[in-house]
Amino acid sequence: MNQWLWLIPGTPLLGSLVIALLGGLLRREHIAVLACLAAAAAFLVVLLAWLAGAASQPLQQTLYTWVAVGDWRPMFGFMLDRLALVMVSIVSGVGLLVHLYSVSFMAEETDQRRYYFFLNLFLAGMLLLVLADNLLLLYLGWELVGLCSYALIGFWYRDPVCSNAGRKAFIVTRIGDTALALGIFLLFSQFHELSLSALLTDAAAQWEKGSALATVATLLILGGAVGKSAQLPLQVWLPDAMAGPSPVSALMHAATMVTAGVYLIARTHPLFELAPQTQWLVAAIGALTIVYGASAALAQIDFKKVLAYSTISQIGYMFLALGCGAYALALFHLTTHAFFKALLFLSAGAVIQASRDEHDINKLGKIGHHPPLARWTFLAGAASLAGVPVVTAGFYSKDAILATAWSAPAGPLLWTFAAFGALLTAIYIFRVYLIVFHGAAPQTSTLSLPYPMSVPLLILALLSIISGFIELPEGWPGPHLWSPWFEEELGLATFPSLTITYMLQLIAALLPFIGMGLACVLIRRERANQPLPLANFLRCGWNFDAFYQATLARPYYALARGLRGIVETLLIEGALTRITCGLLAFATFCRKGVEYNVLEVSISRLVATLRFAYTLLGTTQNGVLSRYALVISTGAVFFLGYWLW
Amino acid sequence: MYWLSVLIFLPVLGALWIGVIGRNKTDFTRWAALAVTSTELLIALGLWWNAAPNAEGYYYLMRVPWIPAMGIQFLLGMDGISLLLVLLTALLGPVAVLVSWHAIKQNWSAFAALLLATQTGIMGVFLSLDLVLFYVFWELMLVPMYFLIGLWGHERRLYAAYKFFLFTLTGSLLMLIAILGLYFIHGEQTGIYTFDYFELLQINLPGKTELWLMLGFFVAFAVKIPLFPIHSWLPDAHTEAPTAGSIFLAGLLLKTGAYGLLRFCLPLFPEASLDFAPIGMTLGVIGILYGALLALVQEDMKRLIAYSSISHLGFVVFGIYAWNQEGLNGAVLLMLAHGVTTGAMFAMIGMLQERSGTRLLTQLGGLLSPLPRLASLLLLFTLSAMSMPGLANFIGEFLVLAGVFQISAGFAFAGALGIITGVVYLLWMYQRAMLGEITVQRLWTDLNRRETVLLGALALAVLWLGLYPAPFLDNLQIPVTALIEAKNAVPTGSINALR
Amino acid sequence: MIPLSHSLAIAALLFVLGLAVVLLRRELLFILIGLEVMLNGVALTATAAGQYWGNADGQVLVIMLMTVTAAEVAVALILVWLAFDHYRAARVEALTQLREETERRTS
Amino acid sequence: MYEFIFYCSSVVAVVAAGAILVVRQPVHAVLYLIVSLLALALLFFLLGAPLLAAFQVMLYAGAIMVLFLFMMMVMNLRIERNRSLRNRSLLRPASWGGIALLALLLWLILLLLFSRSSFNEIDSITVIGPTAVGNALFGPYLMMVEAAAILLLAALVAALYLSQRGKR
Amino acid sequence: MHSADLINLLPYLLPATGGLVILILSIWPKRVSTRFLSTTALTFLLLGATATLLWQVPGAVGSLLVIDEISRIFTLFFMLGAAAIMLLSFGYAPIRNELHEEYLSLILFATSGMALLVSSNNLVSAFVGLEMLAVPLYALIAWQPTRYGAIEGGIKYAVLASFAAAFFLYGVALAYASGGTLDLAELNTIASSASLLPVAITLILIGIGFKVALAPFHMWAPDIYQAAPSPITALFASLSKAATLVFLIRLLCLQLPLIWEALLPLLWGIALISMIVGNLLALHQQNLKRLLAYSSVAHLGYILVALSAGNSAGRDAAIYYAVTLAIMNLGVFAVIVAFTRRDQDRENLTDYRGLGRRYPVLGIGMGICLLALAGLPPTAGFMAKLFAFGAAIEAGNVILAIVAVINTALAFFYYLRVIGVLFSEEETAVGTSLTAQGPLMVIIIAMILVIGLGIFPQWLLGLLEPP
Repeated sequence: MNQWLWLIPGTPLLGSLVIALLGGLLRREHIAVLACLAAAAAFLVVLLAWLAGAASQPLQQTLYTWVAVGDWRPMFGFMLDRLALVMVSIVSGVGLLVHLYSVSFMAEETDQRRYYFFLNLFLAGMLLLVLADNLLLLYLGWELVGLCSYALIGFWYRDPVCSNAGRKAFIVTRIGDTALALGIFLLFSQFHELSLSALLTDAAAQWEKGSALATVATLLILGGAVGKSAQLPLQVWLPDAMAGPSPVSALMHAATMVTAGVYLIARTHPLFELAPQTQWLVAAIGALTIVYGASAALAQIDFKKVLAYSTISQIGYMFLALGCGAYALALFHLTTHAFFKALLFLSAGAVIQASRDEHDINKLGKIGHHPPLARWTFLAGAASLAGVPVVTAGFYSKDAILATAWSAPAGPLLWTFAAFGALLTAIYIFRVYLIVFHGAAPQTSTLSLPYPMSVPLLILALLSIISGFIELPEGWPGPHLWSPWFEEELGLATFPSLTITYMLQLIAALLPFIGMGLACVLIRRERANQPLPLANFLRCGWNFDAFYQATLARPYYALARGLRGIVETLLIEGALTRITCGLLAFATFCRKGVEYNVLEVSISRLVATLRFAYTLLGTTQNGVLSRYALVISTGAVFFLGYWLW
Repeated sequence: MYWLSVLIFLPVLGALWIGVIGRNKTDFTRWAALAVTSTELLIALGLWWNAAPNAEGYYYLMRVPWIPAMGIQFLLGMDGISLLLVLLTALLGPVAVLVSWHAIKQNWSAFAALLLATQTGIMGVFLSLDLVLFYVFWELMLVPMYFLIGLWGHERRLYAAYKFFLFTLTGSLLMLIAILGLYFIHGEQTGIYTFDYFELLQINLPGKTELWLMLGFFVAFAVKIPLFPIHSWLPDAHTEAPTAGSIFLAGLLLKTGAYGLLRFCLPLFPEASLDFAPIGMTLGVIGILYGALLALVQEDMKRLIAYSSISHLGFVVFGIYAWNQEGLNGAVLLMLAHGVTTGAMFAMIGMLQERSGTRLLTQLGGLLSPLPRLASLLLLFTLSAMSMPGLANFIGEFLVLAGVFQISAGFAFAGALGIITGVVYLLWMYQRAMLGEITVQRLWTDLNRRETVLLGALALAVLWLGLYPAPFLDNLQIPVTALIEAKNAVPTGSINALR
Repeated sequence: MIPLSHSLAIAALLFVLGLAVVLLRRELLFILIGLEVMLNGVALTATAAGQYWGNADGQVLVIMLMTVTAAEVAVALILVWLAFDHYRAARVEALTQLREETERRTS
Repeated sequence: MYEFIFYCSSVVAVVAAGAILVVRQPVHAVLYLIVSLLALALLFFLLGAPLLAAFQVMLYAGAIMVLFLFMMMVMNLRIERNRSLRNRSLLRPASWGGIALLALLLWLILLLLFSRSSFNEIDSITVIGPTAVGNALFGPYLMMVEAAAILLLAALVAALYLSQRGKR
Repeated sequence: MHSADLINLLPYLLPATGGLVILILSIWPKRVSTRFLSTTALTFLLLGATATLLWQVPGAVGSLLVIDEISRIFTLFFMLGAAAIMLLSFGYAPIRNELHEEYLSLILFATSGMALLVSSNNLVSAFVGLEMLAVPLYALIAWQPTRYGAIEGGIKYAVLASFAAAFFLYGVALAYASGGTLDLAELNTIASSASLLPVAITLILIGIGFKVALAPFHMWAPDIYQAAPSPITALFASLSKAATLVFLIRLLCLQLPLIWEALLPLLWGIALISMIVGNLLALHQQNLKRLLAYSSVAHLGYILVALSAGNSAGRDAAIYYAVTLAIMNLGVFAVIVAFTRRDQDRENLTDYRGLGRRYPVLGIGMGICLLALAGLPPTAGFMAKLFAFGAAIEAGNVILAIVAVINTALAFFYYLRVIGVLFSEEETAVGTSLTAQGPLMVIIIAMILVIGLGIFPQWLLGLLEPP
C-alpha cells in the first residue's frame, strides 16, 4: 500500500488536470461525473488504506526530492498515520458527498468546468496538506486550498461582491499564511530540517519547555492556524466567504479547509507542549471565539452567515480542546462538526436554491420553498450542533471538550465561556430553524430533491446522529474507541474528577433545551419588532471590520491626508479593502511623491541644467571671430600663467 | 568547448542572415527567427544534458587569446548559475519570436535581427569570464534593446528608450572604471596584467580600494536589477517596449544585474561585499516593498508588472546578500522563475492588448467569460508571481526568506510583508482585468493555437520549476558552495569600512 | 651688449601688441596686420636667440616664417577681398552667419 | 651707441605697432606697420643678421605690404558706396580695457618667465652672415626649402582659383 | 643623399609631384577630363601609400625627418585617407562640377604636408608641414565661394589658424631660444636644464590645440565644419586632426618625455575642459555637422585623458584613438556626403529623418560609426576608450576617468538621437537618388575597419610595436 499513497491526492489532481486540459471536449454532465469519479477514487483509496492496515501501522511514501539545497533535501513525501488517516477519511468522504451533491446543485451552471476543476483541485490540495510529511509540502497544500477557496468564493465572478469576498479571504488568510511561513523559517533556521517527524523530535530534544524560541515558533504557527481556521482576530473573511456556492461553503468553509488550522496544531502539538503560554493562548482564543461566533450568529439575517458564524464558533471549541491538550477530542469534534455542519450547509443550500437564491431568513420563512427532506436533515444537523443530549453526535464531542476545559489552567473561566457559547449555539440555531421552517410559508411543500442531493443529505444526517457513539463521555459505560486509539499519537486528555464531570455533563445536557426555550422567546420578540439589544453590533460581527479600519487603515489614512484627490477613492466598503486602500494611498503617495516628484524631477532638473549649460556655452559661440581669438588668448594666458604658479 | 561560442554567435549570425536577406519577406523572417531561436534552445538543452563539472566547477570552458597585449582573452565558461540563466535565455528566445508573430506589423526582418542580437548580448553576458569580454557583451545587449524600444515601442517610446539607455549606460561605465582599476591593481601586485576572472579571483585588495571597486560594479548591477532609487528607467522601458522587448527586459536583462552580483561582486570583493551586505539587504527590502506598493496603484498592466519585477528582484538581491546556501539557491531559482513567469505575463498582456487595444485596467474587465483560456492561464501565472506553492516563484522566495531569516528575522519579516502585498496587487489586477462585468462588447477571440502552445510551454516550465526544482538546484551546488567558501575565507575582524 | 632677455622682452611686447590688435580691431585688414606684428615679435625672438646661440637655425626659422606668412597672407587677403565682394563689408561682425543659434532653437 | 640705436629702433618698432591699435584708416595702419617692419629690420641688422634685415625690407616691407596696399586699393574703389570699411569707433571701454589688460598680463607673464631662465651675457656680436644661413638652408634644411616652395605654389593655386571663382 | 634616402623621400615626394603633375596636365593644350585627373591623383596617392611600405624602419630622411612605425602607419593612413576624401568629393553633389585640377592638387599638397608633419623631428619641418596642411585648407573651405558661409568659414579659419600658428611659432622660437637648436632629439638633451622649454612647448601646445580643436581653442571647429564642403570637413575631422595629434604625441611622448611629465597637469585640465565643453555643446545640437564638431572636441578630450596619464599605455591609447577616431569620422562624413542634396548639405537633423530606413547600408554604416564614436563595444571606439581610460586609471587619474566616463554616457544621448532620427518612421523628402559609389565604398570600408579594429585591436597595436 505504501507505494500507492500518492493516489490519494493524486486522483483528484488527475481529475482536475483532465478537466482543465480536456474539459473543452467533454459535455457538461460528463465533467461533473468525471469529478465525482475522481473524488470517489480518492475515497476508495482511503478505504483501501484502512483495509491495508494504515490504522495500525503508519504508511509512508517518498516520491522524489523536491528541493535540493546543500545538504537539505526536502522530499515530496507522504505520511499516513492515524491523525492523517482520520483527516483523509473525512476530507475524501465529505468531499465525495459534496461532489455528488454538486452534480444536481450546480447542474444549471454554465461554467461547470471551472467549478469542478477547483473542487477537485481543492480535494487534492487538502489531501496533500494532510498527508504531507514535511512542513514545506504542508504549506503547498495549505496555499493550494486557499487558492481554491479564493477561486470558488469568487465563482460568480461577475458580481463584485463575490470577487471582493474571494480576494478578502485570500488576503486575510495570506496574512496568517505568512506568519506560518515565518514560523517555518524559524524552525528551519533552528533545525535545518522541515520533515515533521525529525523536526518534532529535534525540537523536543533541543528546546526547553517554555523557551522563548518555542513560544515564538508556536505563535507564528498559531498565526497561520488562526487565519485559516477563521479564529479571532482573523475571522473576518469567513462570513464574507458565504458568497460562494453552498456546496463550496459546506466543503471548505465548514467541513474541511477551515479545520486545517486545527489539524496543523494537532500535527505539531509537541511544539505547543513546549510552549505552555501559547497553548493557553490557543485555548483562550478558542473560548473567546466560541462566544464571539455564537453571539454574532444570534443576530444574523442571512441564512448562510448564521452558519458561517456558527462555524467560527464551533472551531473555537476545537481550539479550546487543543489548548487544553485534548487533541484527540479536538479531532473528535472536528469529525462530528464536519458531518453536521456540512449537512447544515447542504440542506440550507437546498432551501436557498429552492427559494430562488433567497438568503434572508425572514423572507425564507415567509415565502420560501422548503423541500421536506432539507427541513428534516437541517433539523438533524441543528440538533447535533446544539448538542441535544444522548441522541446527537454533537453532544458527545462538545460535552467532552467542555469537561476537559474545566481541568485546564483557568479552567472554570474557559468552561464558562464554552458553556455560554453552547447556550448561544442552541439559541441561534433554533432561532434560525424556527424562523425559516416555521414561518408563514406553506408548510406542506412537497418539493422533492434529486438523488444526488438527497443521498448525501441522508448520509450526513445519519452520520451527524450516530458518529458520536464511538466515544461516550467520560464515566459513561459503552464504547470508548476514539481517545485510546489516538493515545499513542496525540496523548490523552485530562478530565476533572468524576463528580464534577457528571455535574458538567448535566449542565451541558440542559443547555440545549434552555436554548430552545430562549430561542422561542427571541423569535416572539423579533416578530413583535423588538430585536435583541446590540443586534446591529452583533450582526456586523462585533464591528470587527470597522475596528480594523480604525486601527490599521487610519495610519495610512494620515499619510494620505495630504493627497486630497486620492482620499475619495479610499471610501470603499470593507475593512480589508480599507487596509488595501490605505496601502493604495501610500502607494499613490509614493508614485506621485517619490516616482514623479523626486526621481523624475531630479532627472528633468539634470536635463534642464545641461540645457542651460548648453545655452550658456552656445551664446559664447556667437560667430564673431575676435571672440574666438579672445578665448584662445585667454586660454593661453591661463596656460602660461600655470608656469608661474 | 566551442559550443559556448556557438551559443553566443548563432543568434547574431542569424540576425545578419535575416537582416540581409529578409527584407519584405515577413513570413520567411518569422520562421527563420523561430528556427534560429529554437536551434539555440536545442543547443542549450544539449549542453545541459552533457554537463559534467570539471575541477573548478565549470561545465565548459573556452579560452582563446584575444588581445594579448592587454591580457584580454576570449574566455567563456559555463557553471551551474550560467547554465540556468542560459537555459532561461534560450527558452525566452522562441517565446519572444512567437509573441511578436502578428504583433509586429512592420519591418519584421529588422525586428528579428535586433531581437537575436539582444539574445547574443545576453548570452555573452552570462558566459563570459573575461572582464572586458563581459563588459563588451554587457554594453552590446543595450543597443538592440534600445532600438527595439525606440522603434517598435508604444507612445512614449523614445523617452523610455533614452532613459533606459542612459541609466544603464552610466552605471556600466562606472563598472568599466572599476574593471580597469581591478586590472591594474592586480597587475601591479602580481606582474600579470590580465582580465581573466580566475586570475583576478586571487587578488588581495586593501579595504578602501576594495570597497570602491565593489561599488563601481555594484552601481552597474543595481541599475540593471534595478534597485530603488535607480529603478525609474524600468517602468518606462517595460511599458513602452513591444511585448518581445518587455519579455527580454524583464525576463533576462534584469537577471544580468543579479547575475553580475553573484559572479563578480561577491567573489571578487568578498570583504567589501560582506560589509555591504546590510545595505544591500536594505536596498532589497526597500525594493520589495516599494515595488509592491507602486504596483498597487498602476492602471497600466505592463507598468504594474514592471513594478512587480522591482519587487521580485528585490527578493533576489535579498537572497544574494543573505549569502548562505538557502539565500543564494533561492535567488538563482527565483531569477529563473521570475524570468518565466514575468515573461509569460508580458506575453499575455501583449495578447490582451492585441485583442482589446488597451492595457489599462480601467478599460478592461470581465474577460473571463469571453476569453476563458487566456484568463485561466493568466491566473496560473499570476499565482506563480504571488509565489503560490507548487508554482515557480514559491521555492525561490521561500528559500530566500529562509536564508534571510538565518541572518535577521526582522529582514525576513519585512520580506514576508512583500509576499502579502504581492498577493494584494496581483489579485486586484486579476480581478480588475478578468472578473466583474464585461465592459467592452466586441468579437473576442480566445487564444489561438500558436499562443496556446507558447503559453502552455511556459506553464509547464512554471509547474516544473515549482514542483520539481531539484534538477535545477543540483547545478547550483558547486557554485554556491564556492561562493560560501569565499565568504568564509574573509578574515574575521577585517576592516568594516561601512560601519 | 644687449642681453637676450631684453630682446625677448621687446619681442614679447611686439607679440602682445599684435595680439591686442587682433583682439581689439574689428576690421579684417587690421586683424591681418596685427597677425603680422605678432609674427614680427616671433621673428625678433628667433633672431635674437640665433645671435645668442650663434647658429643659423634662428635665421632659417625666420626665413621660413616669412615665406609661409607670404603664402598665408596671399590667400587670406584674397578671402578678405571675396568677403568684401560678397558681404560688402570686411568687418568681423559681418561674418557671423556661422554661429550657434541657441535662441532660435526649437525643441 | 650700439645699445642706443638698438633701444631707439625697438621703441620705434613698438610705438609703430602700438599705433596700429588706435589709427582709423587701414592705410595708416599699413604705413605704421611698414615703419615697424623697417625698425625691426634695423634690429635684425644690429643683432648680426644682415640677410634677415635685407629680407625683411624686401620681402616684408616690399612684397607683402604692397599686397596689403594693393588689396586696399581694390577695396577703396568701393568705399564711397560703402562706409563699412571705415572704423566707426573702437569698442566699448570695458572690453577694450579688458583686452588691453589681458595683453598686458600676457606680456608680464612672459617677462616673468623669461626672467626665470638665466641667459649668459654675450660679449660681442657675431655676425651670422648670408653664407652661414645659406649653408644651413641648403644643407640640412633643403627639404624644407622645397616644401616651402610647394607651399607657395599651393598658396598661388589657391589664390588664383579663389580670385577667379570669387567674381560674382 | 643616397639612393636609400631617395626611397625614403618617395612618400613625401609622390603626393607633391602628383599635385604638380595635375597642375601641368591642366595647362595641357588638349583638355583633360576630370576623370583622368582624378585617376592620376588617386594613382599618385596609392603609389605614395605603396612607397611607405618600402620604408626601412627605423630610419631618417636627412636630419629633419624620422621614419619609425608611427610615421609609417600614419603616412600610409593619410595617403589612403586622402584617397577616401577624393572618393567622397567625387560623390559630393554640391561641388561635383567644381572639381578642378586645383582641388585635387591642393588635397595632394595637404597630404604631403601631413606626411611631413607626422615624421618631423624638427620644429621647423613641423611648422612647414603644419602650414602645408593649413594653407590649402583655407582655399578648400571656401571652395565654391557662393555656398552658404563658404567665404566666412575660409576667413575665420585663415585668420584663426594664422593666429594659432603665431603661438606655435612663438613657441618654436622660444624653444630655440632656450636650447639653441630646433632638433627635438637635441632639445631633449637639454630639457632638464632649460626652464624656458616647458613654456615654449606650452605655446606649441596652444597652436596644436587649436588645430585639433581642444577646448578652449575649439571655437572655430563648429563653424568651419559647417562651412566647409563635407568632404573637406571629413578631411578636417579625420586626417588633419590625426596628423596634428600624432605630431603632438611625437613631440611629447617620444621626443620630450621630461616636458611631457611637466605638462601633465595642463593636459589634465585641457582634457577635462574639452570633454565637458564638447559634450555639453553637442547635447542639444540640431545641426549634424556642428554636432560632430563638438563631439570631436570631446573625443580629443578623451585622447588627452590618455595623454595626461603620462605612461606608455597612454601613448599607445592616444595613437590607437587617433586612428580609430579618424576612421569613424570618415565613415560618418561619408554618409553625410552620400545624403547630400543636389545643391547643399543636409545639416539639420530633421533632414535625415527616416533616411536610414530607406537606405539601410548607409544607415547602418552611419549607425555603427556613430555608436563607435559613442564608444560602444565591440567597435574600435570602445577599445580606444578602454585603452584611454585604462591608461588614466593606471596613472591614478581616477577622477578624470570618472568624469570621462560620465561624459561618455552623456555623449550617448546625442549620438543616439542622431541614430533615432535616421531610423525614425517619418521620412523627409529624399531629393536625389543616391547613386554615388565613392561614399558607399568609403562607408563600407570604414564600417569594416571600425568593427575589425574593435574586435582585433592588436592589428593596429601590433604594427606600432617595434619589431
